Amino acid sequence: MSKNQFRDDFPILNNVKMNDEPLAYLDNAATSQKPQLVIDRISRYYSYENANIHRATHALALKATDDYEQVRDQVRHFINAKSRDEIIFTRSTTESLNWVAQRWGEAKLKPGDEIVLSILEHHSNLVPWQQVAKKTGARLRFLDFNQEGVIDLNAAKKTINAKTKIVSITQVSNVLGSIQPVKELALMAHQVNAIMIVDAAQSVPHFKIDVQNLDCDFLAFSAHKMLGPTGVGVLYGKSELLEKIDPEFFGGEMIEEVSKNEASFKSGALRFEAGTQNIAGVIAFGAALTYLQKVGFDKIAAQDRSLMESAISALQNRSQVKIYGSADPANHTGIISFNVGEIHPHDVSTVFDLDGVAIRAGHHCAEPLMNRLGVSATCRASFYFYNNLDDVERFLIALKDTEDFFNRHPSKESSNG
Amino acid sequence: MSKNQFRDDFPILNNVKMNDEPLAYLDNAATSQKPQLVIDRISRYYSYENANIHRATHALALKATDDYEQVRDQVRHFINAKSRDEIIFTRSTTESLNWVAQRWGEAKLKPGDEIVLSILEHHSNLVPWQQVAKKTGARLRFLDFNQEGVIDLNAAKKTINAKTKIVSITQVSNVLGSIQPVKELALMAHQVNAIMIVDAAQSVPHFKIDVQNLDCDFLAFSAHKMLGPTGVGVLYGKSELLEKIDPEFFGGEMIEEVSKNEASFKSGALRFEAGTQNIAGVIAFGAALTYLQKVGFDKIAAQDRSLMESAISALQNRSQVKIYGSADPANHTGIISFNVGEIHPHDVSTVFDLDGVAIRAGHHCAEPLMNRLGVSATCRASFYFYNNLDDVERFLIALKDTEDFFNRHPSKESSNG
Amino acid sequence: MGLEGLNQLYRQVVLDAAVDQRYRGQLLNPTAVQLAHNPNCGDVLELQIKVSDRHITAIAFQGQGCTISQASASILADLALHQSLESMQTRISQFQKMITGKESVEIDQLGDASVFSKISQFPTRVKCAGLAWDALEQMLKNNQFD
Amino acid sequence: MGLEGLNQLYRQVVLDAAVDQRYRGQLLNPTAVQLAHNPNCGDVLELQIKVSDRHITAIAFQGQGCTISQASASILADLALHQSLESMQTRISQFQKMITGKESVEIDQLGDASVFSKISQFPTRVKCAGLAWDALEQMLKNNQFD
Ligand SMILES: Cc1ncc(COP(=O)(O)O)c(C=O)c1O
Ligand SMILES: Cc1ncc(COP(=O)(O)O)c(C=O)c1O
Ligand code: FES
Ligand code: FES
Repeated sequence: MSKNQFRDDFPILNNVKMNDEPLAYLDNAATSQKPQLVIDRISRYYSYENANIHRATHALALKATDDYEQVRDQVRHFINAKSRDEIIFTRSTTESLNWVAQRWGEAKLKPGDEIVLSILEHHSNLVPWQQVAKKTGARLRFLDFNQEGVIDLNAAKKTINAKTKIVSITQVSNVLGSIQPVKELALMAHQVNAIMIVDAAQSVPHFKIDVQNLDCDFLAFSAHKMLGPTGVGVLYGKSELLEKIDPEFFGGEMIEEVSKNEASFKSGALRFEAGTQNIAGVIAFGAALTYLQKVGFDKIAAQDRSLMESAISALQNRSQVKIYGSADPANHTGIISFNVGEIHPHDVSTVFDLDGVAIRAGHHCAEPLMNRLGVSATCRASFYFYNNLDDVERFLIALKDTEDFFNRHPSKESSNG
Repeated sequence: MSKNQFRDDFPILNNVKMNDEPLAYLDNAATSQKPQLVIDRISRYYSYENANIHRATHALALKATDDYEQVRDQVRHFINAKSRDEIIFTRSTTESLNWVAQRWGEAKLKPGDEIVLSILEHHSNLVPWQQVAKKTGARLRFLDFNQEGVIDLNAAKKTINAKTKIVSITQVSNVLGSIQPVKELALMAHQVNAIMIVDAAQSVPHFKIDVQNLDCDFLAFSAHKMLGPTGVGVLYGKSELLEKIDPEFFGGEMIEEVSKNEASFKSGALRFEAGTQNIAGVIAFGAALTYLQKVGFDKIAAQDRSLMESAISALQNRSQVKIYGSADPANHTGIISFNVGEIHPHDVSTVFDLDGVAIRAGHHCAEPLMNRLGVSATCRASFYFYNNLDDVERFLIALKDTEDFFNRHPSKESSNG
Repeated sequence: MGLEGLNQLYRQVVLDAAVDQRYRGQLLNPTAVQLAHNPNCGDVLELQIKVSDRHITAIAFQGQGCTISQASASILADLALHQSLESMQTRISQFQKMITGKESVEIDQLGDASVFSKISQFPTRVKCAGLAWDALEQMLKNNQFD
Repeated sequence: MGLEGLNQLYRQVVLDAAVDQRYRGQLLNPTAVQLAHNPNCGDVLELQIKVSDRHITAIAFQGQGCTISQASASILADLALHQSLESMQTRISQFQKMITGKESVEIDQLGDASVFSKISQFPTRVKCAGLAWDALEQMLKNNQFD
């Protein structure tokens, strides 16, 4: 049916069957697939370039160090950070957020201080703050969202007040796909001298992020959701704030002193990366960024839009299907959460699975949001730019199979009732 | 010259030139090279099997989950842990040790308590304890070593006393290669109700570790030093102790309650692995373990021995060369640290580099040991089982080039004096 | 796979058992209570039993879950009622072997539960089918019942 | 590469400068002191200067390091003595461009320091050659000197 110029770059999309059906991969919000060139970059690294980095006294180690550090520059430009020292490599979004919570939160919060989150947060941006709150005596407050799945700024104005020290919000909901007004929230946070943290795990893969424009203080994301390898995350932090954080790891007074001057100028972020890093992962993430930039966010947004329009308009005609969040395809960022009548989401996802369509079912690590929606779980189909209208069609067929099967085979009781 | 049946499995050993010379890779203590089958395992994962793990509701995710969890079983058997729940995947040895220091150390230590380390420790097993000591008021005490580079057990008996709460020791020194009596130290630790932690980063790659036999409480190592990928570490911890540690991350009261019963039985270690893990890395680490077991520790020990004998006996005839640590090749575990007269180690390593021989020069993240040795840096050549006598010869040639060059081109002053 | 697979997985007896209300709810003064958690989906099931003279004299479960887990819990409850703890031990281990498909086993004492004999072909659902059984196994392990 | 490379890297003027004792040590009442750290090796170098009327009237360094870093510090010291801060600024930037080999540059004002013109071929040693120069650059940046 529809041609998609990028599919050929992804071996898994062309080679894999799931339950004897060609794979329709609609679980991109969990992790994206990887293009050949990312896979090749890892192979090349281990086949020809592998060495431990930093303190390099031979040519192999120096090249690996340079390649690794070059990705820091790439990430810097990708999100328009002011300086490469603002880019810290971590394992994942989860680690990035835990890191901020523990190193900034625990050090700065006092009893009575408030941390403002939203009811939409992924557990990764919730549990670390619960822990910090418990330890410091700070209090968590939650922003609610409107019919569009978007945080209500008027309510936010009341919640963010002089007691607020931290506002930490997801930029795109991993369940509803809705885009949150993090720039406006950053402004509110700064007006009361709080810091603004953005969980960008679901946004960075889909649209251009400019941290200077957002004026956020920290921002976290994961390579594996944007074509990169597993085990690599990023924490962006404003230099002024990072400088106030104790390094995890350093070697003696002299070096500490130096790091305040020249050494910290050249390797500011390094002091937070203790031990051997995921060197191959970071280097391959560089290849992923290069590829993503070649694709371009314009194309990605256009494809997101076209897939969302086609899927959502079809779903709106299905009386048994309930879509969560906005009715507007533009506010879904590739993500659709839904339920099919009273059928348990895991029964739904099993039908999809047997049809070769990979979706998720569950609470998506967002239990407070599930409670707010009044459900214990949803199905979630999440698309990326290499998905095409065929995938939408496969999705709709699986949905029809679900409805057909459970309508045709009702349980005796429910047919009685 | 000498045949080594394993070299062909490592692409980098056959394909790469460094400064126009074939690569003689003698920096294995920093990171090992990777066999083709480990590289292929990563490619295969990303090309055909990539999905996020746990909470799997489609077949692709379930297979990835099973493969990931199977490596936990492999690691368990590799070090003979009692249960798979005792194996936690981390990023690195450094992270494993920081984790224990923060989660066990910070929670259990009180002012006046003592932490016993050795003067041989890598910074990764020193700095975390310095931090914990600072936070808790506990005190660090250091064990010294003898001429063989081995911790003196008689002195240890005096240092480990009723105040001791933690003993944390490297099993093999990353500078001297000497093997430490961690089993005996574990016994001493337990006699005073302290826990025993082993930094096994340099030992696990070279000989069979049996955690039940050592009777250590925690043990840490890194995949990348034993043929595996970067970004994967292991923390072994006895179940009885892990159960007393708060999980980093969990989702609500009910799940916590469950995790004390059934769920914790099935996924004990999981509760410490928050966020998306280095899935490809762990799975490929499984391939590395399989390969290592095929090679066998007998062969590895024999090759270590033969290389050490040949290199050390040659070095002992070089009057300008000082070897640090034991004179006995059996107590070097593939590692030789040395200096050449008054020549700065970095000048030495540059000559080696230009000759295509990759060694390290510096303090090797062991500054207290450098102080103890009365030097600010050393050169270090570190071998693994795929090195051969050719590499030893290349090493000796580079050494001769170093001596020749700096003897032939003395600086005017030193020729005057 | 598609529809053919569906018919195998969701037999009528499964669909019916899933909505069977007889064992749903809580007991008054249960002898033992056990939660079981399916880490794949996050669903939690609570099983309660009353035991007298080492026989199960009452049984109930509650919790949310998929058709498979609910059906399996109903079928287990129906099977377990009035049975001795010892005989249930045997059945649990028969059932667990059957659903993982690792060895061919006797399933002569499993009654309706044998409807899950092919579930190992649906690996994402094996845990669902085993959930209630795991809970009972855990109960028998954790309690003395005397 | 081997010996040929060695001869290029360690010219006699480098070997001699490395043991030159004239600028080694500490000054009495320096106007500015700056540490520089080579993250590749961990070596640290301390540079001290006295400034009067925006000219460098005394200069000294101390610290351990390789032949290259020590030689480069000696050569820098010899070059900088009696020079104006402004002229050193120019030279530092010439030198930094030269050693990274990124652009071909005028090196007319570098004197003996031009012995490092080929060092970009030895990437592991570029930081060594630049260490003292980085320290001076940092000093000029961090201080007003008036
Ligand atoms: C003894 C020892 N401990 C710890 C480490 C740190 O290992 P990693 O960098 O993988 O965290 C090393 C590595 O050099 C080591 O040799
Ligand atoms: C909004 C959001 N935040 C955080 C995370 C956690 O990301 P990771 O598992 O890479 O740490 C996710 C991933 O599902 C997410 O969607
Ligand atoms: S999906 Fe949760 S128990 Fe089956
Ligand atoms: S090696 Fe340390 S400065 Fe050159």
